[in-house]
Amino acid sequence: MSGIGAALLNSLDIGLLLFIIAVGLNIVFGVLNIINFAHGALYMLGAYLAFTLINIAGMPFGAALILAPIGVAILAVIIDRVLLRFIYSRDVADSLLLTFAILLIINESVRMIWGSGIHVVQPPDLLSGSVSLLGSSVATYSLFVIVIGLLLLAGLWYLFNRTRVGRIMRAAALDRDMAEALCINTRMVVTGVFAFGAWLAAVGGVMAAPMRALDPGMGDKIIIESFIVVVIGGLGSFPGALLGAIILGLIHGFGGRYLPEVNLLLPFVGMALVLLFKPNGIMGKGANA
Amino acid sequence: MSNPVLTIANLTKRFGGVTAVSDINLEVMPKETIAIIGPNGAGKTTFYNMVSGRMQPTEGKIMLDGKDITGLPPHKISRLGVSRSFQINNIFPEMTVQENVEVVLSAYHGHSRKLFNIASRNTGIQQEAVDFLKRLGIDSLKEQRAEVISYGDKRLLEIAMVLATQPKLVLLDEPTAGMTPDETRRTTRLIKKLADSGDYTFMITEHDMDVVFNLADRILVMHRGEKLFAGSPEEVKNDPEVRVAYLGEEDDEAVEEAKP
Amino acid sequence: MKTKVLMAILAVVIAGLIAVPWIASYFYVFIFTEILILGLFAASFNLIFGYTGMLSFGHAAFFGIGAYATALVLIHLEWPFLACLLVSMGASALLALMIGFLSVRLNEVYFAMLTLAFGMMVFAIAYQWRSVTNGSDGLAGFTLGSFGLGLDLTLANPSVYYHVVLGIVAIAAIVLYVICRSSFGMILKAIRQNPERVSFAGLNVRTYRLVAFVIAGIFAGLAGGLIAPFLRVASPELLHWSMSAEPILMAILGGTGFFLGPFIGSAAFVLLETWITTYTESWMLVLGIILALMVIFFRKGLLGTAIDWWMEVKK
Amino acid sequence: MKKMSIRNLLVAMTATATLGTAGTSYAEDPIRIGGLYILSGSAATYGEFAQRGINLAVDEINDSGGILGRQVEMIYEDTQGKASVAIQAARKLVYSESADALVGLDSSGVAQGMVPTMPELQKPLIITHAATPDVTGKLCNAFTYRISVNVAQNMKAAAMVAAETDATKTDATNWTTIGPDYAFGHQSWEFFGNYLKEINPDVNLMSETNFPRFGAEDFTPFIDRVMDSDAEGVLISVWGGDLVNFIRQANNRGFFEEDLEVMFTVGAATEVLTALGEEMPEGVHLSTRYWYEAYDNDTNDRFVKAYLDAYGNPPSYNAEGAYAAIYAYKQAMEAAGTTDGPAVAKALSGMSMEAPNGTVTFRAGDNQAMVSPNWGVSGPMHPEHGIRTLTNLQIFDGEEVARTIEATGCKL
Repeated sequence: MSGIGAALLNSLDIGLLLFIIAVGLNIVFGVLNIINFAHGALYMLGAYLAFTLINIAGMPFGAALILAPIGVAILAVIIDRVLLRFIYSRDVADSLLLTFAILLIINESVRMIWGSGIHVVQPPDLLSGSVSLLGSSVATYSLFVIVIGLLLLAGLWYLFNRTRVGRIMRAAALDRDMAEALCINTRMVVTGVFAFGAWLAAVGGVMAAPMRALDPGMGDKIIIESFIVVVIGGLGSFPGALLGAIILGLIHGFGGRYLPEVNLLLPFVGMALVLLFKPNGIMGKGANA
Repeated sequence: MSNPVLTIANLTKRFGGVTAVSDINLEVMPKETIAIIGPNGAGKTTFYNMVSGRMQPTEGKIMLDGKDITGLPPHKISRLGVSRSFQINNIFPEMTVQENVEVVLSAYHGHSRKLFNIASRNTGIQQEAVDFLKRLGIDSLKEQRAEVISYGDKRLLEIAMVLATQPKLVLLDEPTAGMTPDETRRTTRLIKKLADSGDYTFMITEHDMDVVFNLADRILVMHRGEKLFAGSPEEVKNDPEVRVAYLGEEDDEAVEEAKP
Repeated sequence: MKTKVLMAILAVVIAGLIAVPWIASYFYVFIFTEILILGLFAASFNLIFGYTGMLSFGHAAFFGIGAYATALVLIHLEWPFLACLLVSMGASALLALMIGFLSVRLNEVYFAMLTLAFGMMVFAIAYQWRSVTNGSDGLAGFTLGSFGLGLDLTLANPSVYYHVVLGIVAIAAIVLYVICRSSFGMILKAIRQNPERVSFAGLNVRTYRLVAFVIAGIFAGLAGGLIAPFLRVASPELLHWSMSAEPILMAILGGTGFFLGPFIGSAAFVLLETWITTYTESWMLVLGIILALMVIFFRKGLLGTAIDWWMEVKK
Repeated sequence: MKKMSIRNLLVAMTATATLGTAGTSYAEDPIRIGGLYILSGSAATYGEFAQRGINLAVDEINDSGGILGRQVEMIYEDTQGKASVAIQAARKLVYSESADALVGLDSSGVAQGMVPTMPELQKPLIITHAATPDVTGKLCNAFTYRISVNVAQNMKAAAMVAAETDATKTDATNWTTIGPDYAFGHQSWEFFGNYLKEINPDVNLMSETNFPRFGAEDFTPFIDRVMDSDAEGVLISVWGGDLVNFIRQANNRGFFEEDLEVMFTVGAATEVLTALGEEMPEGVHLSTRYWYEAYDNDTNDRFVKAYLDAYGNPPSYNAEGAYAAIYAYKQAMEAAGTTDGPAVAKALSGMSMEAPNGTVTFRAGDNQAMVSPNWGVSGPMHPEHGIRTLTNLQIFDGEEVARTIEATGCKL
């Protein structure tokens, strides 16, 4: 049935975009024990930088996809060195509050710099238009998002399983005591991990730019979604982020279509159920909280 | 002969494939002081965690005054009369020394359920708290914030809090660990005095053999989760197996650890 | 001596608050009404955050349900205002019991995330249940009738409403204060500092956290019942997570370690917003900077910092 | 702009009993008009465009001697699209900033919450954008006016486009809707359905309707639902940034290649057309409350030229409504000879004025301006403005598409 195929592809497309964003949030939480409320704002910055690079500076999309996340990562280094360094030794509540403050600052700065008008980024010519797949019409760009999402997934898998740095990060995410024992919380690593998380958020932002109109509220919309993904999959778990993102993608794709009366409720019900029965997420470490 | 306070039968704890505590049987009689010794990893803390409700045993039974308390949560076990101290300090750092004890007392007396009394006007509990501090010799610190007093005083404060629940059985987990020799002597004397007063039944783990032989009426020696030997201090000292397995081989290490 | 100074300051503040409609410009009657209501909301939040150590991201659920309860009762039953407030408190108590029962067993981030989820579930229900809640537009067009207890008060007059709010918030604050200073309140503080020790003292920490959660919910519901007639509308944004962030900011701003901290924070928050938005539309930017500075350097809040400074000067 | 400082507050608080009533003003003081718009978040673009229109009007008026010989000054407050915030902001404007009159309101939900409080403020409010019929209907009051087209007017026009006008009428019988999940979306569908049934009792209003959340980013599930259903006609009241997202996602889905009669109730908003460019499909029905090329009069020529010169884009309906509202106050205040709130409100009632969209009259019975909904079909790109043009343009008579005063439920 064409309806289900379309909804499935749509879910996959939303899910992989969410994965790119949420996995960054999850890595930062896992390794640094910081719930980064400003993660959505960094995603938005990625999208707006892409807008400037493509629509104002006239660069091709590919260049923006490389440059914008680097720009955001550099900003993240500054945020880390100027603000976050004060609160690494404090509890999670403080990091929530400080990153919330950063979110307010970035949101308002974006509005001041780019204005509040509707900004649109065109997908590159090669990727605009649609193709027929599974009996329904699918945007070429959606397929591109899925491909990039899978590529990033493969890259992250390689990073986490085949490189020393990645293995340490993954281990640290699942067991913070061990991270401390290995003394990996050195300044370089901390800053690097935070910047890497921001980079992922910004990649998500650039990828989203041709799909969604940019507005200064777009970061706030995505951050709660990312929380849901991370909680469903498991705080600190990298495969969990993928699973959570796909599940949320399915909830959106099918919920909006078949249960529109309660589609707002569903993601939060899912989040609550996971927290109630498996507080560490579907893929999180086994111990109960 | 009276009934035992605590009866432990076939107590076993396994973590995955590792057996941390294996088939321990023990009876603790009222007013006695029993020491549990053994090298690191012998299973002492796991044993304590099961008795105090912090961990669920895999097998076996724990009876307090003939009542089965196996697997009950810590607050219920505490209510029934088992109170414990921890290896690391476990106090309320931002409260005064006196308030630390008041918290435990108001829990014990059921005041903690009162929403509309003013805690600072409850002179009965305040007096009682000071009495407990006096017993541990730290009443002069009562106005101080608990986080600023010395390490040794914090451990004594914790013992005061443990006693304030009027327990039938007191579990002390390495009460002198990390103390200076002076503090160790002072603490040993205090516990000895409390034990001799006949008001309490103590179960103590300790690395410092001087402390153990000074305080214990009976000693349980654990090794790799199993009971190696049980008997009076004299018997333990003279048992060849214990000497080989523990005292002889590891005495040096134990002494080293007791002296920071 | 110290108590006397504090009592004197408090007396002046209370006299000043009572006199607001006569000494300040008319607009400040509204401003101070808002400060008092949000102050109560923040103080209720601080019972679980500052005292018990639970960071809830769903406290707006109780505030919002209080507002909806009063709005619905006014629209459909036209009961006296006091009765509406009792319904608000009852509704929020029930909701807090349900959410709290499921949430208090989790800690820290997990607790924050679960309360966020439940709060947003309530938001989503209010948003999509159009037949009862009028959806995202919210309930509006209700008017206050009598006050109750046979008192003849013109609640539609903002000055009268301000005094009613002042009286109710004062009573609620005293009750909350007594709870904070009670043996129960002492246990809550102990739970924040060391929950394990409390459970080894024989108390079920979850029960205490749940009771604190429900009490906080009830007072948030009362604040919500007061805000609905003031705003003239009960709408889903009162239930949104960003509304849950407000008492957090206020408590931090004023000082979580002090009973009056959230009220000071509410006053600072509302007044700053009023003044800053007069000059610039970028109030959020200023708020962000202030919040960042408070979290990094003045974690004790305005009140804590002021007291520290006063102690320093006295030395 | 009068500054409210901490010192002023202290002075105010310590001053004994001088209650500064907001009404006292002196001839040399400027007339202050408070603007209530969405200035932050995803719909902030509407506040921005309204400000543009207002700024043009204020500059023109001030350059030619002001109102009653006094300069005009604007003070803006952000409603954030929330009724609670808007009500607080209006209180601030009136009581603290001494605003003489108010303009604004983008969201219908905000308008429904806020309008009932207007009599307390004793200042007139001209709504320039929010379209819910209720505020000039069952919630109406003597202080609330609206200069823009409301949902009832526009949906009557829509029904005529769909089923009556020879050039555009269709044989679609199964109709459904996609609209934002709040007053505007629901009321648009309700009024459209009722008028359509009146004209053609044979139409089938489907029970399967689609109301995505305002600000939802992904409309694909709703688009798919409509494509999979039996719908032959669909009324789309999604607006603003949401509409931009919607159309791009609909393009990707091949929505416009389906055999569907598609009507966008606010599709010809120039900000949306500018953002979309060629992505706005050709051949769909688009409506707007004011189309800048629809009116051939001096006021419009002047306004469009001034707007294009100042901002480079053709003016949006929201800018036009806000622009006209300032001129409405000029005329009303000069007629009343005062800025006193109740007097100005009274002068507005039944007043006729020249606006860019022709002669506009505030109907005495419900305070709704008799303005004309514009409907057209999207055509080729405009050679200069970079947006779709409107072909088959229909300018409905404002009076003809308005409900009767009895039908509005307004009792003034």
